[in-house]
Amino acid sequence: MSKNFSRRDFLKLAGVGTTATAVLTGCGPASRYVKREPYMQMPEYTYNGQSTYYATTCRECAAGCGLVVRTMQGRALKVEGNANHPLNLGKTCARGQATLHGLYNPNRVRGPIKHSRGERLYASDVDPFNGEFPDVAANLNWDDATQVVADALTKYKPNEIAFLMGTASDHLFDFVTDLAAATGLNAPVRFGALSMFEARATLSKASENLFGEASLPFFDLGGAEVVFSFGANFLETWLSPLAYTRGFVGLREGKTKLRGYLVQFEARMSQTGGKADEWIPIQPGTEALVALALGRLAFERRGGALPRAFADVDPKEAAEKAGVEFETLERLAFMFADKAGSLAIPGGAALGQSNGLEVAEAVLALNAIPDNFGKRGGVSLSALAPTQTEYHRPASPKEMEEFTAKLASGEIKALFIHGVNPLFELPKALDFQNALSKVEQVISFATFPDETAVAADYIFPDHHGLESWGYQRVFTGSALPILSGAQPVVSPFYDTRATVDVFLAAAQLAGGNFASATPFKDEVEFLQSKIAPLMNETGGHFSAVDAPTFDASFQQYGGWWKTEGAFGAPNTADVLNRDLSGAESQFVGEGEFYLVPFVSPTLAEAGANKPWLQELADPTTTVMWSTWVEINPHTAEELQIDNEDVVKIISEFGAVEVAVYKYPAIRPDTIAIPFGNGHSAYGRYAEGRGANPADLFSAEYNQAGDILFGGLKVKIEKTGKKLAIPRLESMMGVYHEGMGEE
Amino acid sequence: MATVSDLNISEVKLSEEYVGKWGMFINQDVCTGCQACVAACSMENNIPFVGDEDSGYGRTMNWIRIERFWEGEYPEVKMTQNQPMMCQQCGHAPCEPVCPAFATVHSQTQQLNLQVYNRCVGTRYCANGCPYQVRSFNWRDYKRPEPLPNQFNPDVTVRRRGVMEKCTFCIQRIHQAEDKARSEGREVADGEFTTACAQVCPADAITFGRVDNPESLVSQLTKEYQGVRHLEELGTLPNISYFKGA
Amino acid sequence: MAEKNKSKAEHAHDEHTAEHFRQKHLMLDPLPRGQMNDMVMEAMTGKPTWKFWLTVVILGSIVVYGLGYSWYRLIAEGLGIAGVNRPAYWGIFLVNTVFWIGISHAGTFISAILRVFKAEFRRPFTRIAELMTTFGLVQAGFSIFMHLGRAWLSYWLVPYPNERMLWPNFHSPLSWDLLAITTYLLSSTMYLFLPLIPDLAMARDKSTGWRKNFYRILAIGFRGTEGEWTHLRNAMNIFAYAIIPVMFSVHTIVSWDFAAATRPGWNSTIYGPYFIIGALHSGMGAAAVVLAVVRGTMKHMDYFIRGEHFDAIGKLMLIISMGWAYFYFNDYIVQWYGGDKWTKQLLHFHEAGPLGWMWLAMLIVNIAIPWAILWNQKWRSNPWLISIVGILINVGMWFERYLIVPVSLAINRMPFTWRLYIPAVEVYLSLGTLALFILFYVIASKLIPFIPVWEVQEGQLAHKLSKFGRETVVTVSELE
Amino acid sequence: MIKRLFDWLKQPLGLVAVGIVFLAVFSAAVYGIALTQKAPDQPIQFPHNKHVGFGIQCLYCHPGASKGPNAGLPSQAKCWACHNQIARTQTSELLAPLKNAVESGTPIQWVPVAQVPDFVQFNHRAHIAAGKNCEDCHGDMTKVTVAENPQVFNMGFCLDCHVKTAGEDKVLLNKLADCGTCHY
Repeated sequence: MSKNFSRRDFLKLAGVGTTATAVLTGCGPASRYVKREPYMQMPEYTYNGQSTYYATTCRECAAGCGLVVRTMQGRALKVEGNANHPLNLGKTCARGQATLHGLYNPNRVRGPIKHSRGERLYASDVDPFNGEFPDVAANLNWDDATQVVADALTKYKPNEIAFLMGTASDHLFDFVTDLAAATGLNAPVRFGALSMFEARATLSKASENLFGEASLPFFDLGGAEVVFSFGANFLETWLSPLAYTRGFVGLREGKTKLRGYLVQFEARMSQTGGKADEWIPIQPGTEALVALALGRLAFERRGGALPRAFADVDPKEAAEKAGVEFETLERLAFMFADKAGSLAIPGGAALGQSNGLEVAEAVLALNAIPDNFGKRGGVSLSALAPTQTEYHRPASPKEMEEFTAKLASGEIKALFIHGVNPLFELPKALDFQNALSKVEQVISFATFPDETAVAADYIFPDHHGLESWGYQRVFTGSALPILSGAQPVVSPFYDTRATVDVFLAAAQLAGGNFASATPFKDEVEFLQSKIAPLMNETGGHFSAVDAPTFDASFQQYGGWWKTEGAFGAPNTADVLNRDLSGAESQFVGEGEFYLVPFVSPTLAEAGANKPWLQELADPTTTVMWSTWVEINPHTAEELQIDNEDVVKIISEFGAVEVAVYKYPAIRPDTIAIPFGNGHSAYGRYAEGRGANPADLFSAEYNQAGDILFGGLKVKIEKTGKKLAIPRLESMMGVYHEGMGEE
Repeated sequence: MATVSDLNISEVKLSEEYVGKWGMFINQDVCTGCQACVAACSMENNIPFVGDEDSGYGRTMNWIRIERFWEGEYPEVKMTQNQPMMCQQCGHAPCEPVCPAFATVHSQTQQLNLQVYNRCVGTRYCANGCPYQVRSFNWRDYKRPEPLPNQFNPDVTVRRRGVMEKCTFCIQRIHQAEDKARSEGREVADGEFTTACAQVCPADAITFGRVDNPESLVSQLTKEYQGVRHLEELGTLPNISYFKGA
Repeated sequence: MAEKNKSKAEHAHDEHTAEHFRQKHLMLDPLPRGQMNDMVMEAMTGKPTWKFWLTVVILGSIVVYGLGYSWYRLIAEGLGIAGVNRPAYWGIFLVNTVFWIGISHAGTFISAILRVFKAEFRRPFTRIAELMTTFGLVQAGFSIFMHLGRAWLSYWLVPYPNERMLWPNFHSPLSWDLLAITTYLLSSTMYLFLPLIPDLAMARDKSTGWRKNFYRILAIGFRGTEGEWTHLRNAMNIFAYAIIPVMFSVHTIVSWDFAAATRPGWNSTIYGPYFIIGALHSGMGAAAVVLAVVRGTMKHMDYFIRGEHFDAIGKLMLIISMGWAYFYFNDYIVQWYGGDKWTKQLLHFHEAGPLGWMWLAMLIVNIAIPWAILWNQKWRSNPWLISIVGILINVGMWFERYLIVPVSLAINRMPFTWRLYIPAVEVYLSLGTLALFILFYVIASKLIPFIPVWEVQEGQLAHKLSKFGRETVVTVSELE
Repeated sequence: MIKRLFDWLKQPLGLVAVGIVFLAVFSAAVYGIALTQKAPDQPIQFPHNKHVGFGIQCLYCHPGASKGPNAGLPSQAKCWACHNQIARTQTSELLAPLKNAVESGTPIQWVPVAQVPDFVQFNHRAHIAAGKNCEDCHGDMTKVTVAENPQVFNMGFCLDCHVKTAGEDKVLLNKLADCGTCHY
């Protein structure tokens, strides 16, 4: 070898040669061969390459739809609706479909973690689509974790320990309720942003006032001919969207009669409003007035003595106040009166006004005109789930404020949080952040690294919904009492543990009352004990001779429900024989715009970390991946703001910055912001994206305890910034923007 | 011995006599635009998400989209009926003759427009030919960070950059159903299986089935609602009928 | 004898006329053969100046960045780094392909059609125009491969026997594109080479060192015997006739890429001739620019390339511009009159949309400016003025293709998907092809005799001044 | 500069260097190609010929072939069902990996050799049902020791058989040679 050409150069060349060869011949052996592991013990029911299907329950919202998940070789591949499940009859919504993006989400809590409050759980400030995201590794084992829980149970007095959980009434709620009852712990509190925006407290309070029974009313759209919806966005996220969508199809396609007619009264056209035959943009705050006016006009049309409820209202004045032509109102009222199957539904932002309860009562009372209570095509009370004796609604925001105050006063020393992300879902005005900092020990059982998990001392991650056992009560949407069953469709992907199991183990360690209150080997045994009584009930859709068969069938069918059932008939004796107030809403704030916050139909409260949900186009605006504020184009012109201008929305309490979407179907004096994005944690796809309109809410409540999310007036301030909001639609094709003058 | 010319992969049927095999009926009157079909399709067919920048720039990969327009101005404004738009599986498809590589071919057996990913060189000519604008192109190798790939459907090829793709009428499900039926020595029954979008649709706005069988649900509905086909005037012979609603 | 009877003044007048003709017409201004050969050789072999090297370095770096690095990125990362989207699936790459193919048409037009029609003014610049065909086609080929999503599989478009029963689809205009462009590239290269042989032989005889070897190989032993000339003339004749239909077919097929698609604005039966006239429009413009640059930068070229040539090109440009306008408005009016909803939207979008300025600019530089300037003989004889017009026409023609490809794609029958196209990395790649085109010329100027000396000399032999009555006229004798 | 390099390369030592470089690149290429053709290492030197020789049917260990797309690998339990009755299993060194795997409960990592690319959707069941025998594609396993693939499963191989099967039946040909039969 000459010194000009060293051995190293030779090796380099040879290396290049080999690499080139590997590339040219279609990659080397490393990429050509894969390893395959056979089953250790092939289950009897499967062959390689064949799918196995498991029935379970969707946990993306509290509705409790049944799922059937296709799995193959231990991986969950596709979610479908459970065709036997009476609530959803084989269908799912987009969020149910994307539940796999939760299961296989790249940002999950991978094991028990102890960390200092506020410490991040994954690297942030990284490009969510190309960057590397090192997650914080689990730094505890489950024995230690269990010990922590046991210590918390024993260290503090029972009344210093509290539980905060999600909206769903599920097995964990039952477990904690039982535990609390036996040991004197504080009873668990359930809350979720969806229940806040659905104003469940108002609905059930109205039901109590009118019908004498606190329950969620159910509206049988499918049997109706004319439906007046006062802001209820039942096609999107409202209560049980699948059941109501089915009802809507029934309304549209009633085979024996004419196509049903849907009228939507709301200031901002929701998707439901978009599908409606008529959209009446009434002045926010006048819903009760309009309902009463309609009632009076309809009653007069029918003839007979005017009932007390509608006696005081002046329809002409109401029409003027609501900004509706009197003729329109009259025409609609006559339609309502003339058709046999009329139905009126309260909902949406109208219930979140200071007169929300009055709105709910007035609209519900309209149903007395066709007297559809308890009938097909009318208003009924939701069927109670099996094992349930009365409707147990989640906490209202007002109750959450009380709970927060208890935390802030230091009365609660240990807080367990499961299935809810209060730092995001609770309006900022309640200052949960501060309250949390006053609690000595905060333990989160979050599956994902959400804001509350970040602010907790410990995270003891529960399994993802598809990895866990359980059941969930279906609270509305079907006439049948349903207990929807859940089972793991795949084995846990990470080192997570079922929260019930954690508590069972901790209770054993804690001993005393705790141990005796939880005489179960594990979560499954607890579940079996809970569903065992159903075996002896008649009318179930399957029967079993012994408990194991019953349990197996329960899992196989995805739950237990009766083959026959009926909605509860409300007691309607004096619905109309009372004073109903048509008072207009008092709005909080000095601004000139009514604010309509609505839940993003694709993201809802917890979908922001699922990339395909983010990329789904919003049904009304087709916006993806962000938050926007909808402003009437004429208003925007007056304010000299354009699409994608960032504006500051200022309320009495706070401010958010969002980009403008000029929305043609909104009142000029109203703006709307979707709830769903605006996370400061919760994984790479959610963090730092958009804004949260709940930051604007003031801590003021209507009579039923629901926060005044629909009762705000806000100001708009220009910021001079621009922010592109990705949308599926073409601005040129749909709005003729940039197409030149015609 | 058979030759290429026997394959009829580019055989053209021009007349009204054309009868497809698989088809859909879409009832826009009940479509609520809820996007469940979009999500289901993406989950079933391993469609990548593209992120905020690319999606805002018109590079979403979804095989089905829901269109809506506005009519009139406030307060008389009206949202038009939601219109799910996906590959119409034309009998005489404008995308097919223009592909120089035969990556977009007509399946004579299934009467579908096939997209053969591994043959595609990415000229994107088919997408220009398609009057429905339903083809999506893999502009990049869109990342699906671990462990998201765990949910890949093994029956559907995962596409890489530079490849065109589009709705296949869930051909993997067609094959599965036909294979099952054949193993049991029978024909595929109507409603035995359906596409991901039709299966998930909460409003049952999408119905899938055999359009060459007058007894099938899809044929019945098409007849009952007098379904219309999109851009029929172009002679594309689409296999999806729409009921535009009242 | 009449000659003797001429008065002195008359004689002086004749001399003056002859001088005037000589100055104006290359064909009447013969130089000794050897001197002319030396002039061409000197222009080619002269020692490169620092300006030359600077140009090479600048162009070379643009090529390396634009065609090398940017293309590598495009292949490695996918077309996402370009600006294409739904519905503008085709962007600048296709614009450039059409543009470069268009440019390449001028070469064939000048050397083949003008040769066939025996237009004598063509003689000094057929070579330069022919080079444009070959160099332009190379850029077109590059552009079309850049545009592919999986360029590394482009060999699938070539028909080759295989066990998989797989063939390219001959229904697709793109398949024919590939065949047409390949055919055109091969035949135009051949057609470039044939007239080059005598000049290469001349260069071989006049050079030393590596150049001698280089030209010896290229001249394939041409000695200039009668037989060789006969064969060469025959071959050139055949090629000149044969390449004309090839030229027409290429751009017609390119136009089918658009015309065969069911899109508003594309689906037009007049696209074939319209594209060809457009190609000639930009090609003639480019030829004028190249001629002016060559004349301005290379030695002795002001002898070979004179005002008369620009004048002739200018006339052609004017006529072609009129032809282009005719076809454009023919297409436009029929589309407009047809009244198809979407086509109307598209036409409106062209005019009033965000790129309306481009539409207007296209009409101004393609029609108004040539018509305003080229009618005047003095103006069109000015190399710099005509090259500015040439550049403007090329910009205009590029705009035209831009309007046809991405802008028309933005508007389709699904208004929900309408979207504008914003170019990204394609800009670098386009600059790369432009730089490579110029670089080819720059390098070729040092390797290939730019002037077909033998053709010029042949022409000069055939031309003479004759006097019919009082009129002095140029006569051309038939040589072949 | 370049001239000096050329001059250096022209001298004998330079020529040798060029030769070595050429040989190195060439042999690397050959080696690379050979690597891709070689059967991969398996965790167990599984002799197919012995098992087939005992008269075990293919479908006994790979039952999926008659039921669905994948033939599948036998579960360890299935291997063990026979092997734990064979005394040699306890002692044989070659079988130690199996014994260890079963006892420790770790799956054996086989490297499949008969593969088609990701974009091919192959279904064993249809082929078995059509009367194809395993050896038609996988070769005679009585002659194979450690698994190797007798032929490259490329499109020509598949299509050849499909076209032959179709024969003169045009309808069947259009079905069997339809792109969508395998690619979707």
